[in-house]
Amino acid sequence: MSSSEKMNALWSYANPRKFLAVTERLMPWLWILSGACLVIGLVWGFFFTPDDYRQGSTVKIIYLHVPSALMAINGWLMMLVMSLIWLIRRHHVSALAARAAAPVGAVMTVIALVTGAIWGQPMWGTWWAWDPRLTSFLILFLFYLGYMALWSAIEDPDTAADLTSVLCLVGSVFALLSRYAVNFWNQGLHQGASLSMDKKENVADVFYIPLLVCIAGFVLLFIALVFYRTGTEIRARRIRALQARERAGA
Amino acid sequence: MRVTDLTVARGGLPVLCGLSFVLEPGQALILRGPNGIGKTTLLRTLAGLQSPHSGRIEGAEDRIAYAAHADGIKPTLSVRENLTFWARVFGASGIVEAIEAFDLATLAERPAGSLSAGQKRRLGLARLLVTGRPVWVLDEPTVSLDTRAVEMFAAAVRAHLAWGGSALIATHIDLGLEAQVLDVTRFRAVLPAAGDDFDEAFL
Amino acid sequence: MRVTDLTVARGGLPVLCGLSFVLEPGQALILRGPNGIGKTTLLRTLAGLQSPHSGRIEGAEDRIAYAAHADGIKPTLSVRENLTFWARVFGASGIVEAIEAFDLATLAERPAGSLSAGQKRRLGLARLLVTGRPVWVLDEPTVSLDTRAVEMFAAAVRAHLAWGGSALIATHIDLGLEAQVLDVTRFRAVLPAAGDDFDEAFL
Amino acid sequence: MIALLIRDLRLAMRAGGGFGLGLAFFLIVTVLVPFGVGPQSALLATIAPGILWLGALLACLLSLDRVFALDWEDGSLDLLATAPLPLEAAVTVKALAHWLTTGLPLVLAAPLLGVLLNLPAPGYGWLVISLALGTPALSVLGTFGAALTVGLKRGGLLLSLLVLPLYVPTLIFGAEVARRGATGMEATTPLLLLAGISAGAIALLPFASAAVLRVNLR
Amino acid sequence: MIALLIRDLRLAMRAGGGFGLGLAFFLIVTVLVPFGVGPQSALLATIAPGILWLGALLACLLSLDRVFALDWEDGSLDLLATAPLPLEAAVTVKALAHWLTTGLPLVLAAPLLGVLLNLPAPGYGWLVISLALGTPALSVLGTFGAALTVGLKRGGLLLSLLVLPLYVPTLIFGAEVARRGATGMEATTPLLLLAGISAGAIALLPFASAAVLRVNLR
Amino acid sequence: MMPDLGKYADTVLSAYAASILLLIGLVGISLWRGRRVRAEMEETEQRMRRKNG
Ligand code: HEM
Ligand SMILES: Nc1ncnc2c1ncn2[C@@H]1O[C@H](COP(=O)(O)OP(=O)(O)OP(=O)(O)O)[C@@H](O)[C@H]1O
Ligand SMILES: Nc1ncnc2c1ncn2[C@@H]1O[C@H](COP(=O)(O)OP(=O)(O)OP(=O)(O)O)[C@@H](O)[C@H]1O
Ligand SMILES: [Mg+2]
Ligand SMILES: [Mg+2]
Repeated sequence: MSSSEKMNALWSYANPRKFLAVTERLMPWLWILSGACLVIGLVWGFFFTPDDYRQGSTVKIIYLHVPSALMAINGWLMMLVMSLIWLIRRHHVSALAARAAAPVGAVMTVIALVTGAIWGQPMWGTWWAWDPRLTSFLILFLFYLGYMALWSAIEDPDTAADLTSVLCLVGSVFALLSRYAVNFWNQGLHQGASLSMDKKENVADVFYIPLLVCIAGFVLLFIALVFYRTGTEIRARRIRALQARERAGA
Repeated sequence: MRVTDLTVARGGLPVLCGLSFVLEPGQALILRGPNGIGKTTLLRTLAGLQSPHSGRIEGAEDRIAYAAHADGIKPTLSVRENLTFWARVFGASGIVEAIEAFDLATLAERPAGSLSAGQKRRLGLARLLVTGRPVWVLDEPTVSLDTRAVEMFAAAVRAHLAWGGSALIATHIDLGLEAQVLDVTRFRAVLPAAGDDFDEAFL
Repeated sequence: MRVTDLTVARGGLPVLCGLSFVLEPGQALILRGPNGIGKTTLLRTLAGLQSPHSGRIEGAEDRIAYAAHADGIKPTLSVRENLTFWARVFGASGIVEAIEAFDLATLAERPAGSLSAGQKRRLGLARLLVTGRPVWVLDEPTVSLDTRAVEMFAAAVRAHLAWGGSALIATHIDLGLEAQVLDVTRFRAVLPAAGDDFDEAFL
Repeated sequence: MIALLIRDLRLAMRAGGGFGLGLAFFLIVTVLVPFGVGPQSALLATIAPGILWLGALLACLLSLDRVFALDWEDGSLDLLATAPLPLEAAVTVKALAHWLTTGLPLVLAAPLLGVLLNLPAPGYGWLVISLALGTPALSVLGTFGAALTVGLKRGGLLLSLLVLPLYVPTLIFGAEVARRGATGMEATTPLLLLAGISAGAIALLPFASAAVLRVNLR
Repeated sequence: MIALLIRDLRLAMRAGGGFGLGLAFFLIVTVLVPFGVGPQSALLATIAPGILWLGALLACLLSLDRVFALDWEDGSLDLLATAPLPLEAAVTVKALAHWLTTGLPLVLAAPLLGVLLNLPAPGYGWLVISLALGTPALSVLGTFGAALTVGLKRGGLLLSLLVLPLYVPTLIFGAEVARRGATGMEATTPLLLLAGISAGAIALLPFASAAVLRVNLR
Repeated sequence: MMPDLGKYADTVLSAYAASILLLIGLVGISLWRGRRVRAEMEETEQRMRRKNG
C-alpha cells in the first residue's frame, strides 16, 4: 500500500457505517480490558502498596488523581484534533467524536478536582488553594462547560459542529495562555511532575507500577466511552435524519 | 444570472430540487408556490446566505440586493438616516430618488420605529434603490402594503427593469407586473425512501 | 360590541376620530384604509391594549381575541405545545379542531421555529380558535398565506360567525368574505392648527 | 397560571433557554475574583461571604432580561394581557419561574463555591439560609425592573442600572448575615430584616410590576 | 466601514442605545462591593485594583449582547453579509464601536471609582494604563463570543459562560499590573504580556469571529 | 483484609468513593442513553420500512 492509499484507508473509518461496524467489534474488548486494568490497578494500589512515610495512606489517592488529571488534559487535546479534522475534512464522525468526548473529559476533570481537593485537606490543611495547577484545571473545567453548553444550545447539528470547533480552537489557545498567566500570578504548592524521565525525582517503584496500570485503565476507559458515545451520537443523528424525512413525507 | 440544476436544503433536508432558470437583464421572474414549499430557502440560497445543496448558481456574486421579511430598519434612526447608511455601505450616494419613488419625503425625519407597518415596508423597499445592485431578490415584498403602495412598488420594479436590472420576486398575491411566472411546486424535492444505507445518516 | 364616537391616538396624536359602529354577533366587519391611517392603532385600542383618546367602547371587556403581526409563537416549543399553552391560558381544552381547521396535523410535533412564514401564520390563526372568545380582532391576518390557506382562514371565520361570534379584520387584500366594509379613511383626524392655547400643547 | 409556569420552565429547559447558565456565571464570577484580588487565602476568606452574595446577585441580574423581553418581542405579552389571567398573577408566576430556574440553583451551589473562596466553616449554613431567604426578593425586584424596561430593545444594562439600587438593602442584610455567620457572630437580627424585606417584596411588588407592564403595553 | 462605525456610535447614543450604561454598571458594582465585604478601608484598598478590573470586565460583558443581536433580529446582519463590505471588516468595526462606547468610558472613569475604594495613590496611573491596554482585548474577545451566540435568543448568559474563561489571561495580567502598581512594585513585565495578548487578539480574532458569523447566518 | 489506613481513612475512602461513583455514573448514563437511542433508531427504521412497503 502506498502512503496515500494508507491515508484513504484510514479516512474510510470516518464513514459512520464503517465506524459503527468496527467499534461494535472492538467494544466488548475495550470494556473488558479497561475494567480489568482499573480493577487490578486500583486493588493493587489500594490494598497492596505501603503508605508513604510523609503522606501516610493518602498517597493511595494518587491512583485516581493522576490518571484522571492526565485524561482530563488529553480529552481536550483529542477534542482539538477532532475539531480540526472536522473543520478541514468535514467528516461528521469526527465532529460527533469531539462532542462525545466532552462530557467524559469534563467528568475526568471533576474527578481530578475532587480527589485533589480531598487530598489537599490533610496535606495542605485546606480543600482548595489557588495553586497554578489547580487553578488551570478549574479553568479547563470552565472551557469544558462552555463547550458543552454551546453544543446543546444550537439546534442545527452542522452549525453546532462548526461553532464548537472554532470555540475549541480559540479556547485551546486561551487555555494555554491562562496556564502561563496563572503560573505568573501565583507560584504554588503542588507537586512537580513525577512521571518525568528523570528517575531520581520519580515516585518509588512500588507506587509506580500500579499507577501505570491505573493510567492504562483510565486511557482504555476513555477510549471505550468515547467510542460508545460516538456511536450513540451517530445513531441520534440518524434518527433525526429519518424523522425529518418522515415529516417531509418520504 | 443563471441557475442550473439547483437543489436547496433547509434544516439539512432538500426542499426544492432540479431547479434551472435564467434571469436576463431587463427581465422579472415571479416565484409562486404554496406555503412551505421552499421559496424563502431558494431566495436565501441565491443571495448567498446559505450554500446550495447541489447545483450551480452563476452571475450572482455581489450583484444581488436581497430583501426579506425583516427589513434591517433601526427604529431609533430616522428614515433618512436609515437610507443614508445603506447607501454608504453599498457605495451609492443619492437617496433622493429612493425617497421619491416610495413617497417617503413627508416621513423622512421621523424615527423609523414610529412608522406603521406599511410605511416601514416602503422604507425597506426604498433601500433596494440605493444599493445600485442589478439583481433584486425579493421575498414577499408587498406584505402590508396598500394598493397605492403596491403600485409604487410595481413602478419601481418596472423602472429597474428598464434600466437593465432584473428581479426575482416570491409572492402570493398579484403585483400587476407583466412578468414570467415560475411555479416551484413541481420542483418539490422527493426524498428517496430512507434505505438502510448508513451513509445517509447525515442527509 | 358597540363603539361610539371613538378617537384613537398614537404617540400622543389622535389618528382617527369620530368613529362609531356596531358589531353584532354573527357579523364581520372589514377595515380598510391606506397605510398609516391608523387601523392598527384602532384595533389595539379595541383589544384594550391602549386606552381610547376619547369616546366609548362597550362590550369588549374580556370578549376579544386579538391577533396581530407578532403571533406569540415560541420557536423552541412544538406547534402542539404552543397551542396547548394558549388553550390552557384561555381555559379551553380542545386543540384538535384548531389543528384540523388550519391543517396543522402534519406539523404538530415540529418546533415552531422551523416553520415557514405561512405555516407560522397558520399557527398564529389557529390560536384564535382555542381562545373561545366571541369577538375576533385581527390585524392583517392573511399576510404570507397562500390561496389555499386564505380559504381555510375564510372558512374558519365563516364558522365562527355561524357559531355567533363576530370578527373585525383590518386588511389590504380581498379575503373572499361576504362582510361589511368600513373604510376608515374618512375618519382621519384633522389636527387643529396649534393655537396659543397652552392646554392643548399636551394633547 | 400553572400552564404559564410549566411553559416558562419548559422554555428554560429547552435549547438556548438558559437554565443552568446563571449557575455557570456564578461559578465564573467567584473564580475570577481571586484572579483580580490575588490568591492569599486569608484575604479571600474575609471577603468570601460578600463576594458570594455579590456573585449570586449578578447571576440573578443577568438572567432578568429573559423574564419579559422574549414574550414582548414575539407578541405573547400582548396576548397574555388580553387573556383571562390577571396580569398580577402572570407577573408572580414569571417571578416564581425565574427564581426556580435561577435563584434556587444558586442557593444549592453556593456552598461548593464557598470552598473555592475558603469560606470559614461556620459560614456555610448561614450563607445558604441567607441566600434562600434573599434570592426570592431578588427575583421579585428583578421582575419589577424587567417590567419597567420591557419595551426597550436590549434593555439589559438599563435594567441592571434600575435594579441594582433596589437590590442594595437585600444585599446589605444578606451579606451581613453571611459575614456574621462566617465569623461566628450573632446573625438573627439581619436575618429577620432580610426575611422581612423578602416577604414585603413578594407581597407588594407584583402589583407594581403589573401596573408598570400595563403602561408599557399601551 | 466608516458608515458602519458612525451608525453604531449613533445608535448607541440614541434612546435605549446603552451608551453610558456600562459606566453606570461599573459604578454600581464598585459601590456594592463595600456593602458586600464590609467598609474597612484597609481591606478595600487591598482589593481595590482587582475589584475595579473585575467591575470593568463585567460591565464590558453585559453590553456584549448588543453587538450583533439587534442587527440579527431586524435582518441587518443578513443585509450586511450580502453587502460589499467584507465581514472581517464589519466585525472589526463592531468591536471598535463596542470599545469606544464601553471600554473607553470605563478607562476614563476608573480613577474616579478608585477613590471610592481607597485605591493607593501610586495605583491610579497603572490602573488607567492597564485598562487602556486590556479593554480592547475584552472587546475583541467579546465580539467573538457574541458572534458565536448570535442566533440564540437572549444568549446573554451563554455568552458570558463562553467569554469569561477567555477573559482570564487578560484579567490576570491586567489586575496584576494594577496591583503591583498600587503597591509600588515593578509592573512592566505583566504590562508587556497584557499588551501582547491585546495585540494578538486584535490581529487574529476578527477572522475567527467572521467565520463564526458566516456559519451562523447560514 | 482491609488495609490499615490510619488517621486518613476518611480521606482516602471518600476520595475512592467519590471517584468511583462519578465513573459509574458516567458509564451508566452513557449506556442508558446509548440503549435508548439504539432502540429508538431501530423503531424508527422499522416504521419507515413498513411505510415504504
Ligand atoms: C483540587 C486540587 C488538585 C488538582 C486540580 C490537581 C491537579 C493535578 C494535575 C493537573 C496533575 C498533573 C498530572 C500530570 O500531568 O501528570 C496532578 C498531579 C499530581 N497531584 Fe494534584 N491536584 C490537586 C491537588 C493535589 C493534592 C492536594 C495533592 C497532594 C498533596 C496532589 C498530588 C499530586 C501528585 C503527587 C501528582 C503527581 C505528579 C505527577 O505525576 O505529575 N494534588 N494534580
Ligand atoms: N430546521 C428545519 N428543519 C426541517 N424543516 C424545516 C426547517 N426549517 C424550515 N423547514 C421547512 O422547510 C420548508 C421550506 O420553508 P420556506 O420558508 O423556504 O418556505 P416558503 O416557500 O418560503 O413558505 P412561505 O410561503 O410560507 O413563506 C418548510 O416546509 C419548512 O417547514
Ligand atoms: N410614536 C409616534 N409618533 C407619531 N406618530 C406615530 C407614532 N407611532 C405611529 N405613528 C403614526 O400613526 C399612524 C397610525 O399607524 P398605524 O400603525 O395605526 O397605521 P395602520 O393603519 O395600521 O397602517 P398599515 O396599513 O401600514 O399597517 C401612522 O401614520 C404612524 O406613522
Ligand atoms: Mg417564505
Ligand atoms: Mg397596521
